[in-house]
Amino acid sequence: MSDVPETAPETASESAEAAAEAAAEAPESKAAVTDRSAHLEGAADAVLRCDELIAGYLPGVNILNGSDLYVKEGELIGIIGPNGAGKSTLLKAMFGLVNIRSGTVLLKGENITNMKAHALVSRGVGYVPQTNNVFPSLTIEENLEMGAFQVPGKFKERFEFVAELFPALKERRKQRAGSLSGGERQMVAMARALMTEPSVLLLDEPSAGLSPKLQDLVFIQAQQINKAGVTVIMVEQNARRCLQICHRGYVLDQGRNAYTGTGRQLANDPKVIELYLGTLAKA
Amino acid sequence: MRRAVIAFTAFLGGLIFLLAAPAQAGPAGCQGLKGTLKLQGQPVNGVKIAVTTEGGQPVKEVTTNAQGTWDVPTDKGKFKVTLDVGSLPKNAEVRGGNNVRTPTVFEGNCSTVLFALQAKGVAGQPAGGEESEQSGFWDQAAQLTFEGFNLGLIIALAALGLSLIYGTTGLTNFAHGELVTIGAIFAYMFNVGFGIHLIPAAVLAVLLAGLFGYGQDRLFWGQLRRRGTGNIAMMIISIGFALVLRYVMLIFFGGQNEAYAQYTAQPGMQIGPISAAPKNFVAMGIELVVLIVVGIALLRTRTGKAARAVADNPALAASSGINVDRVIRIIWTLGAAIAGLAGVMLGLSQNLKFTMGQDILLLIFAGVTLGGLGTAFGALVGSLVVGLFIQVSTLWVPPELKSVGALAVLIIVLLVRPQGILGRRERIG
Amino acid sequence: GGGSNTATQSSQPAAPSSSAPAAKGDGTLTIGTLLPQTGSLAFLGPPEFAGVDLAIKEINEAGGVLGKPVTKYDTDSGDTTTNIASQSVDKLLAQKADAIIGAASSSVSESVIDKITGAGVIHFSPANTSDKFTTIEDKGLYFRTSPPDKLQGRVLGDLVVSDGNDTVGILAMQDSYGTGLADQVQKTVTDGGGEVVERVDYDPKAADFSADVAKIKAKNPKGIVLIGFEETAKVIQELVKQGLPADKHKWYMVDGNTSNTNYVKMPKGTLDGVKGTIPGAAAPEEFQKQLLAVNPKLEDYSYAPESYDAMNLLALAAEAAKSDAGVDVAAKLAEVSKGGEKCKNFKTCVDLLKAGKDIDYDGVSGPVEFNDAGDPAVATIGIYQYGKDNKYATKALEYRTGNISG
Amino acid sequence: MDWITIISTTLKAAVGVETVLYALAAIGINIQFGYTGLLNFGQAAFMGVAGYGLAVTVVVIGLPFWVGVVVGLVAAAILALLLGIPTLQLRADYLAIVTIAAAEIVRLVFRSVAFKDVFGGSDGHRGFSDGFYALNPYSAGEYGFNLGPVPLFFNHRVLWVLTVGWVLIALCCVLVYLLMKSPWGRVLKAIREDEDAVRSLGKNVFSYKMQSLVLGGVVGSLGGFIYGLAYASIQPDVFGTETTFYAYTMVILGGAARVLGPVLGASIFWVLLVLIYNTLTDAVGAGIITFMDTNQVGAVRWILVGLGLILLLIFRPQGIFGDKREIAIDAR
Amino acid sequence: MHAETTATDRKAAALAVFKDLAREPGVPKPDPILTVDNVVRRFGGLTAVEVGHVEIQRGSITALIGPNGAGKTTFFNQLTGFDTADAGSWTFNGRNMNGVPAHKVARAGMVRTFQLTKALSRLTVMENMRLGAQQQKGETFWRALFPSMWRGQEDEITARAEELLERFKLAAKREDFAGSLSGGQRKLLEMARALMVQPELVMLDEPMAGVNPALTQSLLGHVKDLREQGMTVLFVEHDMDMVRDISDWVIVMAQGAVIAEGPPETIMSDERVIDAYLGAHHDAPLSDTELEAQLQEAEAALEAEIEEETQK
Ligand SMILES: Nc1ncnc2c1ncn2[C@@H]1O[C@H](COP(=O)(O)OP(=O)(O)OP(=O)(O)O)[C@@H](O)[C@H]1O
Ligand SMILES: Nc1ncnc2c1ncn2[C@@H]1O[C@H](COP(=O)(O)OP(=O)(O)OP(=O)(O)O)[C@@H](O)[C@H]1O
Ligand SMILES: [Mg+2]
Ligand SMILES: [Mg+2]
Repeated sequence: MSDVPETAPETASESAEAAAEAAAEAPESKAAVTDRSAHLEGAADAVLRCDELIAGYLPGVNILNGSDLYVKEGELIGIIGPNGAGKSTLLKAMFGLVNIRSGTVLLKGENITNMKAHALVSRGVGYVPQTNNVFPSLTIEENLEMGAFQVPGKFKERFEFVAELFPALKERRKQRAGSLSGGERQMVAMARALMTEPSVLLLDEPSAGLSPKLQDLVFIQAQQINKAGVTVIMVEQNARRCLQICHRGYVLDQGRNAYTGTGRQLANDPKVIELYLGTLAKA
Repeated sequence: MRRAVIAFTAFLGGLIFLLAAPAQAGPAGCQGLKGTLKLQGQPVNGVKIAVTTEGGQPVKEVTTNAQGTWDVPTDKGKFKVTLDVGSLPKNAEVRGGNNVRTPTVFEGNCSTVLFALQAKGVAGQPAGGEESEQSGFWDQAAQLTFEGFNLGLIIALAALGLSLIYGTTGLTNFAHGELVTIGAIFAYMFNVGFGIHLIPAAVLAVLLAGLFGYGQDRLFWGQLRRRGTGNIAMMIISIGFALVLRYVMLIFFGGQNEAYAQYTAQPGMQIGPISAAPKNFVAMGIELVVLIVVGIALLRTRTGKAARAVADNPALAASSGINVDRVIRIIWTLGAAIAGLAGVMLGLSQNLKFTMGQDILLLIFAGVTLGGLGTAFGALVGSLVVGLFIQVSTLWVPPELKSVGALAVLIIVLLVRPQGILGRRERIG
Repeated sequence: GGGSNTATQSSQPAAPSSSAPAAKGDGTLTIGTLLPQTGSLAFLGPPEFAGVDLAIKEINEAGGVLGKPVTKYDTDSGDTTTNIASQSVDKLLAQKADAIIGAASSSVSESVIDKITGAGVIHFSPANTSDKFTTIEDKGLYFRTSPPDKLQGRVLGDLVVSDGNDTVGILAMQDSYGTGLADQVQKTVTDGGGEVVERVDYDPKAADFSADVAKIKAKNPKGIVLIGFEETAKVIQELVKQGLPADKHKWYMVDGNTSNTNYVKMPKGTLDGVKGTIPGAAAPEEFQKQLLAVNPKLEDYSYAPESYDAMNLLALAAEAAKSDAGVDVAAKLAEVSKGGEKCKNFKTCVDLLKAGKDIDYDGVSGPVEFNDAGDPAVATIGIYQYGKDNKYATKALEYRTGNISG
Repeated sequence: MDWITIISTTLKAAVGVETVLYALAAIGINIQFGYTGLLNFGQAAFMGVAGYGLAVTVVVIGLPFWVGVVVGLVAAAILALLLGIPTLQLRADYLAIVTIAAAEIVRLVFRSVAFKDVFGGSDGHRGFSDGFYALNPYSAGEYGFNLGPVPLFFNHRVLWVLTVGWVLIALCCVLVYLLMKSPWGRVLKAIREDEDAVRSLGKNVFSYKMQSLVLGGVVGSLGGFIYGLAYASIQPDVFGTETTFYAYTMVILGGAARVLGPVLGASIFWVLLVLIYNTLTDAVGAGIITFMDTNQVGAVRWILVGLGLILLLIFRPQGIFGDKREIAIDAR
Repeated sequence: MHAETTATDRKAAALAVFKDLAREPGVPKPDPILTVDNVVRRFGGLTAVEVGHVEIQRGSITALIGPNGAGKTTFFNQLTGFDTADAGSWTFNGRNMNGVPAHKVARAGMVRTFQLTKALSRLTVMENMRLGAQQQKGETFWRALFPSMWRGQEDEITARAEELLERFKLAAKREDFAGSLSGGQRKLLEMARALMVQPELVMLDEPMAGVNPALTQSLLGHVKDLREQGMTVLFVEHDMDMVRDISDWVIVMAQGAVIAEGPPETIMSDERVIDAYLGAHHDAPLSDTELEAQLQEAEAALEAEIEEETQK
């Protein structure tokens, strides 16, 4: 993180904050924006935006049915939705891991539709997958080394950084990731993504399987990274928590945007609560 | 009945033959028994030899002449030839002690009868026999151990190539044997075709084999991966590909055995109990160095680790910024080059044939599996075990069954260590 | 037979005929070859095809058989690991072959002999040496020009003994050719007073032969008999490496591996003094030149003489029978091979036949005189010796002729 | 060019003896590999053990034909047990190498000089099929019909083998169909996907794998009988690894885990082999193709067969009957 | 809402059982279905599990919690026969279970799910479900050949599966391959499939990680129903809301050993548990001021870092 240009963090976080505030001040009635053009009003200066993505795995079956999404510099975006809504697919499509059938993805104005993942990494995009997110036959250390594959010189420094976040990893650096417990794997996955200092970070359920204490850590870390100027898109089933920290949120259902709005708006929208958040963890 | 008919025909054939006056028969008119007696290269004169029929009716008794020879013309049939031991020179005896022979004489041919003579009490001392037998066993064991390493290292080289490609792409490449062959044939092309000395020719061949690997991935396997072809389909495709390669080589190289222009039938040197040709040592040295360097490179270098990462999870590797296609291409290049080198080494120690790689493919697979799938040093260890067992097992089993010994060991080792010698168990849950 | 006329072909088998396909002479002698183009014996293919081709060339130049040129279809026998020989036979039978020349491998022949002879077609192998064929149920339609190696084994064994080798090691390829020959050599040597101290049957496909040679080395025999095909080159490398060179031990070879091309790359003198036996009464040189005219790329000549003789005998028998139908030809094969005026090639023989004479064809591979089992009854074995250049002299040391069965 | 012969031989190959025997081997593999995920690369050994069981019983021991068949079947089942008891605990790829090794051991022992008295060495055995042909209901002669100008005839012996063979294939297919539709088959398929999951649901994975291995081996061994009976002889090298590879190729060509996949695959394979070769030889013989000689035709045939396999699988990686969706599911 | 009331009754009953128990590791329960003694599992130098004595009360919902790497999954592996313990013994329903192979454990009525899901990819969701059913007639070779022998049972099983799928919101996917499910859907299928076994004791390894909260909530109702039917539930979970909502008893593991036991409320206020596992914010989501404070903290740290950097 230390190589972020000196002025960048301030401006970035400031603009993000401004955006968040502006959104928060918007009248309650616009809490859930479902109208596409209205949604895209803010997309003019987005770092990353997708337009009408249609994508899927099997021939003839579309999982994403024209979803839009944009994220501005320094923003933290949350994506929530029921299981199988296509959240992971959306992230994968943006990251070049699922074939996009129509629609475009722009990164800082550049068209990156269906671009290879490794090329995106060199453009500063990082990604933590939901499943299969470690290299089982590599040791923890080597996993992290792979995280820093394109910037091998930085490995030592970044390793110290993530080791401080997850001390368990440092102790076990020589253990093969395949023998780790579920939560330990999740830590490795998160740490691996943090090795590169991306400017845009895509997180797919980073807190799943972690102990409450570490969940806290992950959310705080996400915020902190974001503060440092990194644009974050986060998919979470720990939805309430996610909406709490994000600037804006999207609710995805059946491959389409069902609701969008600021995190707070969504978290308090009764429809969203009933359909997606549940009442178990009442704030 | 049938046999009788055959015998009769043979008899008729014989008659006809006799009538037809052999155009180019051997020593004309020779039909009977003959022999030469020699002791330490010198003819032995005056030894009495008695020939009787099988039933014991005496035919003739002769004495050897100054050249040590004797002969007795006979009818065809089985005879008993007895050497009169009493008539031998005092210092001589018949080797093995048996002075009776029972040869058969065939129509129109002489049968030679041999009584090997030796100086009394010189060779075959009863006490020493046991001992030399013993030391012979250990000499043979030492030689076979050496041969085991010799063969094992070649297999290891080929296995390393296979293991690299399997480990990185998950492709069970049945065309790998052909990659071995093709390396050998490239070297042959440079060596015999263009008249380049084998050493530079081998270097060129390995480079060309590497290029071939690169091209294969670039133009073929890579394209298939891009189409999302599954591993099973790819495996069958590799069988098809092996057929194509093998028979292209048959067309261009031919079905016969060939040798390189240099180093064929290089005489061996005796080193302790082992006799080996100098080329064996050089080859083994090269093999060992390549194996260790590549093994370490896989463990230590960035590309090596990236290769293992790609093997584990290509999508995640791409997400980490690894150019998966590039890594795979490097591995293909390297794997094919190493396979090519294995081919050159095999051709050097044996000969070249268009099926040479196919013939050792099973051993290659055995080596890779035995060591633990997808680990470089596993391939080395596994192949050495295979090589050693093939050779050393011949101390006890007939050589025609030597592969049986090695394969049986393979099965037994896998039963004790199902994950291979160097493999690791996977965690459940 | 005859496959050129498709019209008759399609109308012919309209109804199931009751008896085995009897005389179906159509005037053209149609020959099918079933020889290895692929597989582990692929190296035997080119010389065998060339032998047949050379014979057909000469036959057709001499006016063909029954006034018509011989028709020939070539097919691949593969090896035993693939079942393609059977399909090849199906094709040849569909094309109305009168006789099929092949296969090289005894095992392959065994797998198709029923099919071929069952169709009333002659099965004529130039290279089968397994003694099974002597007693096989073949309806009198199986023939071969390669002797079942009894004589060669005897000659070689006697040679080994007469050279004074009281201890002998045998390295034999493990198939019917190798083991059959080795058995005979072993018996002759033992009867003659030598001792076979070690006999190794090796798998010709083995990755290497060091263990096999080490076994021989342990017994340090005076004479070493090498029985096999071209893989002998590998065995020789190993012998030289393990310190059993030809100048210290006497090596003996057989027709399968006595070659003028296989060992030339070895250091000068490697094979100096090595003796080998080859069936056939003539020095092979002249014949090989003729073969090269047919196929300039030939490197090996194994079984070319036998193939050539097989073709000539078939043509002569057809002429003698005045029919091209398999059963008729088969009935005459023994007759033209023995008992009559000697002749050595198709032209002279056929002229004699036309003059109403009884002929006795003596071929390149030997006198070939068939017994009732369709095996050659008599053979001539030449003994050749290698020189310093690792080639054998074209003039044999001696020729021995004898009855194969003894 | 003799198109009539080419078409006739090709059509006959589509249902011929080779197709039958490979189809049976492939059906066995389909049970083991296609449905259960067991990489049995030793199918040739099952065929060989059956064939030799028959041959040795009849030729060496001198018992009647049907006893030989029983011995062969029992031998195949025993081989499956012997292989299965120790190896079914192994990971899939290890099972592959163990079975391939076992098959080679079996073949090498069959062809060895040491056991020549029993197994007949490299030339094997013959003369054990008389009992089978004695049951032949067809009287001697040629049977078939003309398809336009193309004659399609088999002689009585071949027809008898084909009749038995295709009946066996039909029976096996019905068996596979019934089994794989049932809960039993469901367990097999589940084992293919993840053994541990199946174990956690209370199924005895080992027992099912063993059943599958034995069943597949016994079905495959029928192919060995057909070989021995059709050729009236048996040779060890027929049962080499190549045979297993080709049988696998057929399974994948037709579509793994499809009832009729292996049968169609076998047919396609032999049609490919025969059609290509006969066209080539005729073209060379007739002087239409001049750039290769007789010695190269065999090689070119295999090159084209190889290319054919590659192309078929590139354009239909799931096989002829396969389901594209199944292939698209990432096995990882 | 009938189920709800009985469930609470049931819960009350369960809680009544636990009320008088001592809050200490290894405390004996009045009617244990599972008793574990001295189970040890080591990997090289690492002792993953070292459980002294634990009992699971029949008919209760027991939560097993603990930090990541505490050994919970490994503990499950030992109990269910998927791994062999280095030492120890355990009984299920009074029957000694060590060394019993996994499938027999399941048949005995003790079924587990996997944390990293094991969907049977190329079987449909429905087939996955059907596989779970026990004592199927059609699963023996000979009977499989006669569909009439198992048709009826199959229909029953299917009906039961339909019901569960409906509940787990997977009904729409019933004919899809399990391999095409999303991460959360796989979790759901894993649990639903285990329930098809109708075990006495179901052991769920993080069943709700990655499942949508709204759905989690409705599924908790189902789990409570299971207790209603007399089933015993032992589950691992990191979602404290869920633990608090449904569990009658909580066992805490850390570094392989059981460090605490007790009712949810007691456990969640246990200092050691908070320290090792829950962290400071376990009881409620962060309030805005807290968030603010945290951010401030982070920012300060960041600035300090940047400062350092520029000084270099
Ligand atoms: N590899 C695949 N092949 C085929 N279909 C798939 C694949 N992966 C996901 N799907 C389908 O795509 C849909 C969306 O999946 P996705 O993983 O994007 O969901 P999600 O929103 O991330 O859900 P969850 O919260 O459960 O992770 C699901 O219905 C699933 O069935
Ligand atoms: N096969 C193995 N080899 C080496 N270490 C192992 C192995 N299996 C588990 N471990 C270690 O044992 C410890 C316990 O793992 P376990 O999976 O039981 O943890 P857990 O409590 O389930 O954690 P989580 O909540 O993250 O799932 C971990 O530190 C893990 O790294
Ligand atoms: Mg997801
Ligand atoms: Mg766990």
